[in-house]
Amino acid sequence: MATLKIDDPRVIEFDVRTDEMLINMGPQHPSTHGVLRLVLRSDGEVVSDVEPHLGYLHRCAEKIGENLTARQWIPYTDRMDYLAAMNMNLGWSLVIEKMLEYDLPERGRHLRVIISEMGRIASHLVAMGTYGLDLGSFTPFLYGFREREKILNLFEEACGARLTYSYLTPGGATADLPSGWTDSCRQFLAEFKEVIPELHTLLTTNSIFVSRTAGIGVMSAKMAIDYGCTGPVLRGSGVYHDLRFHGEERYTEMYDGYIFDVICADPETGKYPESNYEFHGDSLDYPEIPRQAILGDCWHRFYVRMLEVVQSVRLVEQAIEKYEATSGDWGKPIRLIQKLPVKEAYMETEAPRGQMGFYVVGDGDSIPWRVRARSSSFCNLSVTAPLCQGILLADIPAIVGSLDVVMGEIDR
Amino acid sequence: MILIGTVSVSWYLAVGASLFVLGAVCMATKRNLLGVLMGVELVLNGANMNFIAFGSKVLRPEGSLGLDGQLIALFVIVLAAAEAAVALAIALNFYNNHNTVDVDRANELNG
Amino acid sequence: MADFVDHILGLNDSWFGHIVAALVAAVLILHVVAVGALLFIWMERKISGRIQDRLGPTRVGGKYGWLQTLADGLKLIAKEDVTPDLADKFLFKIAPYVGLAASYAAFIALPFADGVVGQHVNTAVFFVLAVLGLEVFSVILAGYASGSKWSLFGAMREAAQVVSYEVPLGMCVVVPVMICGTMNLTTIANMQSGFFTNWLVFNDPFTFMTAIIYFTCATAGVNRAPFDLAEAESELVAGFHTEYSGLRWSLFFMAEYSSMFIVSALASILFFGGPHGPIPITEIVPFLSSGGLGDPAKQAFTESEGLLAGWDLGLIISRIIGVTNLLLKGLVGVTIMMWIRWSFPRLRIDQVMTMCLKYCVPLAAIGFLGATAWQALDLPTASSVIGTPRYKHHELWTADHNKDGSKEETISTPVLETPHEDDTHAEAKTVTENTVPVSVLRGGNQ
Amino acid sequence: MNLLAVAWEYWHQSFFILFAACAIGFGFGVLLSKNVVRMAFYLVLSLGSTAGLFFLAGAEFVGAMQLMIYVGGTLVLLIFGVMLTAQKDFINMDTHTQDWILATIVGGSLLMVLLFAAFGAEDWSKPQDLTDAKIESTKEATPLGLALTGIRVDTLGDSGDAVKQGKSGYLMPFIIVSVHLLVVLIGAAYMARTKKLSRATDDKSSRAKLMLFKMEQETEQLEEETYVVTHRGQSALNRTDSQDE
Repeated sequence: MATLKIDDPRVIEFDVRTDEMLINMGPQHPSTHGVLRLVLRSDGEVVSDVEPHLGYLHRCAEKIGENLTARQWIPYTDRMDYLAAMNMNLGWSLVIEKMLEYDLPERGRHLRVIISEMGRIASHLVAMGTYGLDLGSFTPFLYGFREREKILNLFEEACGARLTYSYLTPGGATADLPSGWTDSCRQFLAEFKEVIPELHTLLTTNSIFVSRTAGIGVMSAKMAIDYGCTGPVLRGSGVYHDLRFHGEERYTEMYDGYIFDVICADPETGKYPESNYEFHGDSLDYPEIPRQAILGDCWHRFYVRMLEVVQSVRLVEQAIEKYEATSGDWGKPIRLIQKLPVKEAYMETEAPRGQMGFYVVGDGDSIPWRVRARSSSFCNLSVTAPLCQGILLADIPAIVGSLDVVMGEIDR
Repeated sequence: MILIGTVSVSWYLAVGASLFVLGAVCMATKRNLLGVLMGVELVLNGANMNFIAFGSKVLRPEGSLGLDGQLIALFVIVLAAAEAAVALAIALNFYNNHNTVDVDRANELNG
Repeated sequence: MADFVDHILGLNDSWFGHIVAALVAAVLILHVVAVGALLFIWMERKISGRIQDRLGPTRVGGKYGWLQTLADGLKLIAKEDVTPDLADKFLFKIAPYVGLAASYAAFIALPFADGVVGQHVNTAVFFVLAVLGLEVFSVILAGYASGSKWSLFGAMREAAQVVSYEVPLGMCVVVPVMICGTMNLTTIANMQSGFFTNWLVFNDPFTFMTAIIYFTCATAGVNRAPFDLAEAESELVAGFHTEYSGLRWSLFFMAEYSSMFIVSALASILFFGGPHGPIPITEIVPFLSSGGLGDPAKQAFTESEGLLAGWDLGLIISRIIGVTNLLLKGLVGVTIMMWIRWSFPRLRIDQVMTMCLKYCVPLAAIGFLGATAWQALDLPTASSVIGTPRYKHHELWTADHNKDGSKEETISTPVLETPHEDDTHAEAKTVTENTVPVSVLRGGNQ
Repeated sequence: MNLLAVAWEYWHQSFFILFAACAIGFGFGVLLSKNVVRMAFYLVLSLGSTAGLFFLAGAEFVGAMQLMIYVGGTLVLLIFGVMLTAQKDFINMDTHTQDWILATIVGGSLLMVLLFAAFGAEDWSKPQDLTDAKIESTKEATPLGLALTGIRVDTLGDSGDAVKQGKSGYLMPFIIVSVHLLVVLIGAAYMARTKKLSRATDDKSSRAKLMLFKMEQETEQLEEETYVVTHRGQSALNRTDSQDE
């Protein structure tokens, strides 16, 4: 356990000499996002050290994967990041396809963009809402869930499930989108665009919210890279890195022909890309960055998520056009007992919480010889301890919430 | 009950005396610095009771101190607050230096 | 009230009348605390539901879920009352009662209308604030006695919060006291009778500012979001009441909701006219005008037989209107607190202290000095600009409404400019005649 | 009911007995309790009961003041008690038996003397008929305030030279007490101040600035080391174009 040195600039002497105490935050605690357990070493309200303890949700998913065929394991990927199950399905499907050197038909490619970006919106909405909860504001949570419910309705229409979809499979998807689905989706997007400014008003620009998050939990670009942070956590520190651009060929070609921005501030100017995307003829202005905010703090991580939602909306709109324009096969799933070749494959995708990687080794049987997953939340959580030193107790939910971890994915 | 119909200044004084003695004994016996402080508060309170009783027009229609009693009681309350602030600052310093609030350990000035 | 009971029973100043009156007052106030809590919890649910785009309770008690709180109350009573092993058992058990007793006792001096008050206390403003301030003891004791570190955090935060909000709160309350020249809440309320322009909040810009600061600090004082740091559920699990369950837990909430009401009612009395409505309804309806009924009708009524014979119907009705008015104003205040709670995130403890000590204290000081200067320089007030005389209604009210033990304060402060120096101000007159400094204070009005 | 009637008839006495019993009883609680927090709790109740006695004696303003300042001051004691006892075991500070005996003897004799004095003067123990006494609105807040500014309203009728207006007030003590309070405030703050200034407090900077400082250091390091990170900063609108190139 790292301890503070006396000459550390964060050391603040207090008037009353007090003793440190150890406090258990979790595994049952309202703001640890599931069953995370943090052991705090605190002196009154000032927390000097935080040690995360994991494993309360461990279900041996990887080992189970070594006893099931590739398609049978799909439901287990659902249960990893249960808030963005579609993106988990996608990651596993892509790695198996890579192994089988299978090429997806055009229509299936656009379908996957629609579904995974909708999944990203749904996931970021929960992240936004629960972050509000962490800071003591209950209402944004329900606003976020109201919109998420609409997405879940659409998903339910497509695959019959509302949380664990098992929809995208190696080879494509279990079924094509039902007729009329794209129209409902367009309608949802139109409604959702109206809501985004509301969400910004509720949290992003609220002065109490800003004072609780701006300048808190500042993580430099170097630190973010050192700790292997990915996704919005990495981009919130000003590192321009998004697998949809910088990923493997097999993944990035999914987004060929799409126009969207990577949401990341320029570390020199501190500016985000201009909002050059039009909503109903008016360009949707991003809210201004508050004065107190420092690149890499909780506010920026939150902001990146909020702007990514807009980009996802933009992607889905394009994808619907392209999906409707192409005809033909959407990509049937592979056989349930599809034999895997004797080789290994690893691939990372840009899931809502960061880079989600799957590793699989085949031995010629239909059941993989080895299955491993690289969790995005796990790496993101690793910065908790260094970030939560010398802060106030109330900042811990703010920092942990801004990392947006899902324990199902961490413990697997 | 002997008191029926006979509440007089004396009874208020008796209560004040009891509080005063309780406070004094508290100051004498407590080893905890904060306990001593509480004893002081009780003593001041007991003294205050006398001022209020003598100043009360209800209890002493003739010859009451009038407003003077209440005014002095007010001053006592204000000064007690000031006293508590200083005493707590001393307690804090004492605790910082000795890591205890036991007054028996405060014997550094012994010759 | 005691007179009334005696009157009905045909007694004359009996102990029975006093005791019945005291019991009735106690039960009525208990209703404000208990039934009020039921209503407020229901309101909180409904309001939060509407704010969050959902319905709130809809089943228990019909379409609007009226009885949801009652059902919850039954559930809480039936729950096991757990006391942790590490708890200081005695303090743990007594702490909720301390809080409830404090917020209940504060109602004693709160006038619901002219003469409708549990016990007439001349320094009522001070009394209410002091007794309400005792409520923090329950939080601190509960936090300490629970034997849980989270509870202890809640207690320490509450203590830190108290020292920061009490100062500006006290300074804000001094402003109406200074303008009205009395600490008697009934008098302060009656000074604002008439049109809403007579309300102290519209007296001058400084009182307006002070009213806002008062409400902010009062929200902090009753532990409501965004200042609910003692129970901050996302940080401290549930803060000081983490270890409580069942009835004891619900007592904390009764205390919280009744103190929410009492600070709102206090705000309405100090700044928003108290029982007096935006329009002087008792003046407009001649039937209810301050002398009660018109002379012949009044005579007919007083000579009539029956329960209310000999009683001034106009007075009774105007009091009922006044009580309704005050309750409604209190409800508005409570609703605003709920609205704030469901809209904003929570502040951090250092931010609360910064806000209270660094911003509210200087602002309250400016408000106090400004309001004083406004009075001293005799600058125009809202009522003087519009032309509704402030004290006309006051005079009418004080004329003969002292039947029920609600005595007017007979000493008016010399600073206060009273247009009429009638006999109720005789003593003040002697002061001004006899002493030099007072006439200096009065700005040479003599 | 009969008892109630008697209690009401002699309500002043009843309440006096109630409050006095509470004040003394909780005073004993302070004395005998070993836990600092409980002591403080009993002290609050004792002081509160004393405030009740003040109300009974007709000193409304002082009673409210007692509740607000004294009891509020005890709050601080309570907090210190909690702070010091929550972690460490300071409860175990037993008084020596000889101290107890000595204190009881001295205290008992002092009490005897005081009680003797209290009931000794005939003028003081003259019973008053308080059956009809009510807690009247005694209008003392304004005279008290005026007295603090040097104007005595209540002694206007007196003719003595010493009680002439402007001479008999408490302006001077008031000013002295005010200055005293100010000095105490500064003194207490000085005594309880931070002894050792650390870099953080030297810097007069908020935590955010500290973190910024830390970040800057790290960015310097970052520039030294070679990390392959493409900072494009620009909008990625032309992704397809760049691929074409």
